[in-house]
Amino acid sequence: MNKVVRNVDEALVGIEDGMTLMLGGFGLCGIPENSISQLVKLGVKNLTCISNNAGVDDFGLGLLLQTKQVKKMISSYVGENDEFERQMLSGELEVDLIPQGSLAERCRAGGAGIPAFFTPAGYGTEVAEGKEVRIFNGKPHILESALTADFAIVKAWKGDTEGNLIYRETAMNFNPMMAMAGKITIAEVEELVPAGELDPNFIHTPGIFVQRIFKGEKFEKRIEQRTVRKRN
Amino acid sequence: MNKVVRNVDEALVGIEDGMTLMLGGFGLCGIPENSISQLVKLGVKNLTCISNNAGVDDFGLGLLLQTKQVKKMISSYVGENDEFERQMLSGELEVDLIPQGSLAERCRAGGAGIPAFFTPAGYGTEVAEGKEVRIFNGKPHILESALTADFAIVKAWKGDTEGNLIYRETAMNFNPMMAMAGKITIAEVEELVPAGELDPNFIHTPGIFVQRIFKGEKFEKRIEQRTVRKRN
Amino acid sequence: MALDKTGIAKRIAQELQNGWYVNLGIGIPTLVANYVPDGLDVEFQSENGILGMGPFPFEGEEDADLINAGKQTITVKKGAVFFDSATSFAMIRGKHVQLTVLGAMEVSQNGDIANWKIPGKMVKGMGGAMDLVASAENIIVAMMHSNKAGESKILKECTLPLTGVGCVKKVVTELAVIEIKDGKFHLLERAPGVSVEEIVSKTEGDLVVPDFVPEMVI
Amino acid sequence: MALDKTGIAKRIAQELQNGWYVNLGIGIPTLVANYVPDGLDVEFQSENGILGMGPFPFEGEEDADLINAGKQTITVKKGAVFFDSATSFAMIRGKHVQLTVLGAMEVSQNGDIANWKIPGKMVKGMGGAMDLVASAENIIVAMMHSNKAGESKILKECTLPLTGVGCVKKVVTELAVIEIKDGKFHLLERAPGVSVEEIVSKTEGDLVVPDFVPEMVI
Repeated sequence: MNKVVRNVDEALVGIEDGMTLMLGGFGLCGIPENSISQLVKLGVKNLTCISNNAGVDDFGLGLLLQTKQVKKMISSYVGENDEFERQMLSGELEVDLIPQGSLAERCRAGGAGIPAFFTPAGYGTEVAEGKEVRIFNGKPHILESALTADFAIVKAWKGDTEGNLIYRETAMNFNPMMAMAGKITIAEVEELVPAGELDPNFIHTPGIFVQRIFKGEKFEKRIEQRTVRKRN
Repeated sequence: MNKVVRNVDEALVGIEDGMTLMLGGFGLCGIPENSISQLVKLGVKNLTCISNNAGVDDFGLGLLLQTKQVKKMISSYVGENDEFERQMLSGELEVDLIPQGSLAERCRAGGAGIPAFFTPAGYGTEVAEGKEVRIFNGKPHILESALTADFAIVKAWKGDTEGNLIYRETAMNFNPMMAMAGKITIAEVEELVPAGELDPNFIHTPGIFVQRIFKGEKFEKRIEQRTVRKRN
Repeated sequence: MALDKTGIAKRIAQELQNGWYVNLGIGIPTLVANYVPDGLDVEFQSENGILGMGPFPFEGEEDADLINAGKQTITVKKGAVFFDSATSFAMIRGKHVQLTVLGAMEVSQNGDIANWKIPGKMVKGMGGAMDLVASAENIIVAMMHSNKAGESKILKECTLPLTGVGCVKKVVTELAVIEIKDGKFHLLERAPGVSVEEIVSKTEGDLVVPDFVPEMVI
Repeated sequence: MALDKTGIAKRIAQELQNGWYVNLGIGIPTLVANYVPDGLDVEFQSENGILGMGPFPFEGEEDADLINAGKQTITVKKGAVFFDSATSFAMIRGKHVQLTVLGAMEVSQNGDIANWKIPGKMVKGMGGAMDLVASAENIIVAMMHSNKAGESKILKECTLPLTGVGCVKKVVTELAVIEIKDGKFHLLERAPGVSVEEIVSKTEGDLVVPDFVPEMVI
């Protein structure tokens, strides 16, 4: 089933003001760079963005914050971003902070038709406020609900024309669960190959979860914390 | 972290009467053949076996039924097994039938520290009896609990010394979730390779879930329904 | 003339739409894969962990690791994917599969289905059927209009233990295509040469019959 | 003399046991990886999706796709595995990780920990910390005994918003190794040359001090 669209313009058709988007990535690693640039170009506003992080001031989701296109962020950690901080403290930006594991599981649940599940994470903290608590095996757990999005935008290493995706190293992170949880899922890939070229035993995201796929024009793949050791 | 044990005898040390075992496989595909033979040899009794199917009379879990080592089966489908039918109808064998998707998800939940989740499967049927019902998005769901086991026994295609596993084709099935849900997980593999030989991007079961791994002596890999087409 | 199993499969194949992922149950539903209309791009999912199923293998090329949910040896098409059972039911429960076709022992006019258990007889289990019917938005039942004892399987209420409630949208039998809507059966089409009277007489549930009932085109 | 950060990391490294999978938080905990005792086989898990982390890359060999949870470029050891975030937290929540080491702003004598939020200041988020502390059976906190204002961080009750309740088992600071048990702090070891009096004076919570408090051997 051919999912290929020609370019990022075609890929993002239908994204409108006020929609909820999921965006894959951890820090600046494995983020859909080309789609984020296109979102800036489109100028869609009042977005709710579900993403583990919020980028940095001049890269990643930080770009959408600069242009004030984001109404609400749903994330686990939003440091390293001055504009974010300013908007958050001034009340321009709503922020919903979620434990990282609960965020990942809630996205998976959304894609897997599990409306809610119990987790111990956050019990006894402000994260648990207003949530049902139940004891299992002598330990309190809180009920967390599924997350879904109008569009999920993920970044993969390679993809085929059927929308099957593989990720590289830790650039996988949130991308597979978000790919499952989008009403429409858009994948931008570094390399797009014909169906049959990827080994069917080793696909990370089966194409059934992906509605549109395109080869990204350019990947900067910026490094956030360059840590190295000296050669002897 | 070296998880290699020398053989099936060493791999199954500690399995005792009355324990709960998970066994991977779908039909006769991807079942831990060597470990099942060893269980027969060990003669451990009153086992509770969590396995999608129950094998056939003379292969797979059917072997453990012949020797009356199983007290209870937790499965989604148990056809193709006359001895099973006899024991079930005579009341010798307890059987807990679970929708296949709930079985898979309950095993995953057990391995993932999710004590319970809601699913629509089984609502309005006898499967829902005694279970909490709750409406999400206008649709009734039932609360299902996690499954775990004293030992999970899985079969993989290749494994490395760290316990990392890859499966082949549809022989994957229930093996990955069960590998997560065992207090002790034993993997039998067709090929055992040194750490570093498997591509870290394409591991199906990370070694953290596996406590013991060994190369199976012999794999019959019997076919249950041989369906073919004629060449023109 | 009443349809044979192949005819039922052919009629159901006409329901396929381009771009659909489809799960076919064991028996008649499996045959549907053989009659996909030309030019339609559909993919078949099997709940044991495969997307992109192909036809049976040539003799001598069977692979014990490659089976469908009916445990039959199969092949894969280009672009196929293998995955675990949890991911497979994530696809099903998460409504990523657009059509489910399965067999049934009974269907009721509010869309209930019974297809897994006959009290007093050997129970083999529900397999993936309960997950499929609870989640699929589009379920077609492929079955014979009556059971072996000659009793209608298209009922006001199911008498057997249920597999799912209010889920079936359409039934295709050897006699008719019937839609389920507003708590009633609606006769859409009749098999070539089969009379409306015969269908009515063999249907126990409330059947709405329009003035004109077209013949199926197989 | 009070330990430096390296000293704290070295002391915590002594807690490692053969065969353990370990999650190290950002800051001092990360340093623990540098002091694994010879002959011990431990694997480091990072919640962004990696098992089998190695040291930082050589200059020029950084890979943007290969980072740890602190977003630092890293390398992998033989036998490493990459996986998605849901699987990563399945490992953590499912208790497959034997030890979690993380920093804290406050720890209370019943094992509560606060390390993610200061009311009125910019909140960056809890990241994976709440999942880690809620599930880990063995949590060691690595931190300074007092905050920058000189106030004890080892308290009867936390004053900051909690990250988790009743979960911390051990605290290693620049002054002491303290166990949390039965709702109290228990002084196990003191840093070389640091007096019991200094530790007592800098500990706000109830501290049980045995007759003999050995010096750490670093």
